[in-house]
Amino acid sequence: MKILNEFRCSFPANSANEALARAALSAFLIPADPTAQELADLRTVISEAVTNAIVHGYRDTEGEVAVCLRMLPGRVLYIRVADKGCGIPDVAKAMEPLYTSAPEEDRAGLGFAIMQTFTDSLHVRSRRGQGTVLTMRRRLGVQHENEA
Amino acid sequence: MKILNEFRCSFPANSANEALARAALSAFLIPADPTAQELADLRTVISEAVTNAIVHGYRDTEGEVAVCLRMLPGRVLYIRVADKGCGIPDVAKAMEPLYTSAPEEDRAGLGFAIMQTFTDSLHVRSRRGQGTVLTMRRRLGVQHENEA
Amino acid sequence: MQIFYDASADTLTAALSGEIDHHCAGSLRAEIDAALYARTPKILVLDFSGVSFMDSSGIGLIMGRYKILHPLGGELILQDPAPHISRILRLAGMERLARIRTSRKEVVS
Amino acid sequence: MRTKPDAPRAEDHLGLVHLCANRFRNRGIPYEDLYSAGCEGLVKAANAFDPARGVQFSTYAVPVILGEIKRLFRSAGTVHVSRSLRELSLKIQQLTEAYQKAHGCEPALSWLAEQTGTSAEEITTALCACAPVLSLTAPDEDEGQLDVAVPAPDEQISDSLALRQVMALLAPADRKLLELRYFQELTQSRTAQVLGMTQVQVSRREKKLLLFLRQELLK
Ligand SMILES: Nc1ncnc2c1ncn2[C@@H]1O[C@H](COP(=O)(O)OP(=O)(O)OP(=O)(O)O)[C@@H](O)[C@H]1O
Ligand SMILES: Nc1ncnc2c1ncn2[C@@H]1O[C@H](COP(=O)(O)OP(=O)(O)OP(=O)(O)O)[C@@H](O)[C@H]1O
Ligand SMILES: [Mg+2]
Ligand SMILES: [Mg+2]
Repeated sequence: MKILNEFRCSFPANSANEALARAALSAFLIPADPTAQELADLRTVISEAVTNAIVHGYRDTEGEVAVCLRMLPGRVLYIRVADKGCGIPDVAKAMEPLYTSAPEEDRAGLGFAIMQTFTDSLHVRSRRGQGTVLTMRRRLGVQHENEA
Repeated sequence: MKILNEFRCSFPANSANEALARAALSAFLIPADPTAQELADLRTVISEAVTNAIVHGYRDTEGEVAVCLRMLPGRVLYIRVADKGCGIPDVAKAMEPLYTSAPEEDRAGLGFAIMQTFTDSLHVRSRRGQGTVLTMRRRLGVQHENEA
Repeated sequence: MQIFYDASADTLTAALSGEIDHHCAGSLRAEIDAALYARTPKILVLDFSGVSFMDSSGIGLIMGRYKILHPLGGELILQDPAPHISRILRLAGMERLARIRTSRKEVVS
Repeated sequence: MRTKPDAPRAEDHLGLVHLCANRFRNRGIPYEDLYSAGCEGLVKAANAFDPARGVQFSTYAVPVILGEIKRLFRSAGTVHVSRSLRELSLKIQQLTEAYQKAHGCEPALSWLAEQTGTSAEEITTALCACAPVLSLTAPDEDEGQLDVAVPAPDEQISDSLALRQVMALLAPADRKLLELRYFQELTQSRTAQVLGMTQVQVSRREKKLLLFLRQELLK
């Protein structure tokens, strides 16, 4: 599939950089003039994915989070978030709403459920000890003439 | 020198991404709470560097522009912009204000002059046929307590 | 961008907006030049009040229009740049080629 | 409402709604509204849940609750980002101008964020992505325009840059001083404030620098 535009970035697994990932997403998306709600949805999505990489993938270790954003034909946004952390031993279980491996840290186990609700598709590829790659897609609504 | 934070990104040498580079810089800078003026200066700086890579480095060809942003101790922002394009045959000449190899395109030849004015240091490393790497530093002003 | 022509004053005004970088400079140039050649005004006003960002591509745009106007005895006016745009204009010495003017009143505080 | 003996009762699972609603506290919709949309989802889920499917109620209910919250966002508006940012950038511009008048320097992003009740990130996005709409200010009635500079159209373009070239020879601190004084037109005392110097120091330094510049330019 033709890639209309692509932005790759990477940063240390540091919680301060969650905001940076959201900002990069906003900047990438703004030329497509999404609605405020679409933007907010997708900012939530990338935030959940990046937080998981930082909190779970690199739990107690250091590493890099890599994000790739693509604009595909038909106003489809593609998001990939990858870490080289610990990996997810049982993906099906991890994706169950309310499942969390870190309940003692006040995690609710809602991240995957939220990502699924706010995207059209979500794929997880994970290998124990090798890391996790999430890919998601979401089609934006049609672009209206601006009524400003 | 200790790197407090680092953000690397890359994107196709497409003029639409000049705005994206500016946005990434803005987002990276937010935690340092710069003044609007500092932000405006540094947005101009990165815009000049990325535009040069796209316009001159990859003139009539395709390629990737790589940007690396670092926050160093003492509120020093480090910016590196690299391309693997044609390179600059004579760096000293290229840096002269008003020198441009593309006057027919309404280029003013001011990019380097602006980068120099708005940063504390600027280094250019370029090899014919191999590309160009620009590194710049700018120390941000002291952070004032907000007298809101 | 909006372009107005005031026949009585022989003035062409182009109201620029958004971010002026290399990406959009080409289309701005084409639009302004089309109006410029159609009207051959005495005065070209570039209104910067809606411009949020400008780099050297904007300076190139101004210099290019100056090169067209100047031999014809025309005058160039740069109107209402925001402070950080004004800074770039001066840094580039644009006040030597054009009048930089502001049409706004001071903000009432 | 059907009540099967083993059907879940919505009221036993209100905690799920709180969990979900909590995640969306920062999206500009009052918590009560999030919560009540979530409750609608919970009731729907309780009614439609089929224990024979062999999944836990929470597994089934969470996506339904989230879906209902998502609908709330959808109906909250289809305003395009470009428009809301434009409004924000107008506010920023007004605040910046007022701050500059009062303090003689630029406000920090955090201050702007505080004043507008948004995040620094939204501020930068607004600064990046849109044209500040001008005008806090009506145009002068009498067209009394303030000329910032007089035209000198016969000067060569390159002359104007001589100063910049020479300025490049200066130390960064000195360049900053001249920039504040001549490009930003701050007073000596404002400049002193910004650079952490005294006004007398600025005045002396400036004299020296101007002398140097003149010599260089006349070389
Ligand atoms: N990148 C990752 N690397 C390793 N494990 C992960 C990764 N992402 C998710 N997991 C596992 O999947 C579980 C579920 O993730 P999910 O985001 O749904 O919930 P959570 O992160 O635990 O809680 P919440 O997102 O609500 O704060 C996590 O608890 C963790 O065990
Ligand atoms: N990344 C690069 N690769 C190859 N050549 C470059 C690169 N950057 C700059 N140059 C050369 O250096 C010259 C000067 O660059 P500078 O940015 O100062 O001016 P310009 O780009 O020509 O005009 P302006 O920036 O004012 O639009 C260019 O004209 C080009 O020949
Ligand atoms: Mg999570
Ligand atoms: Mg340039």
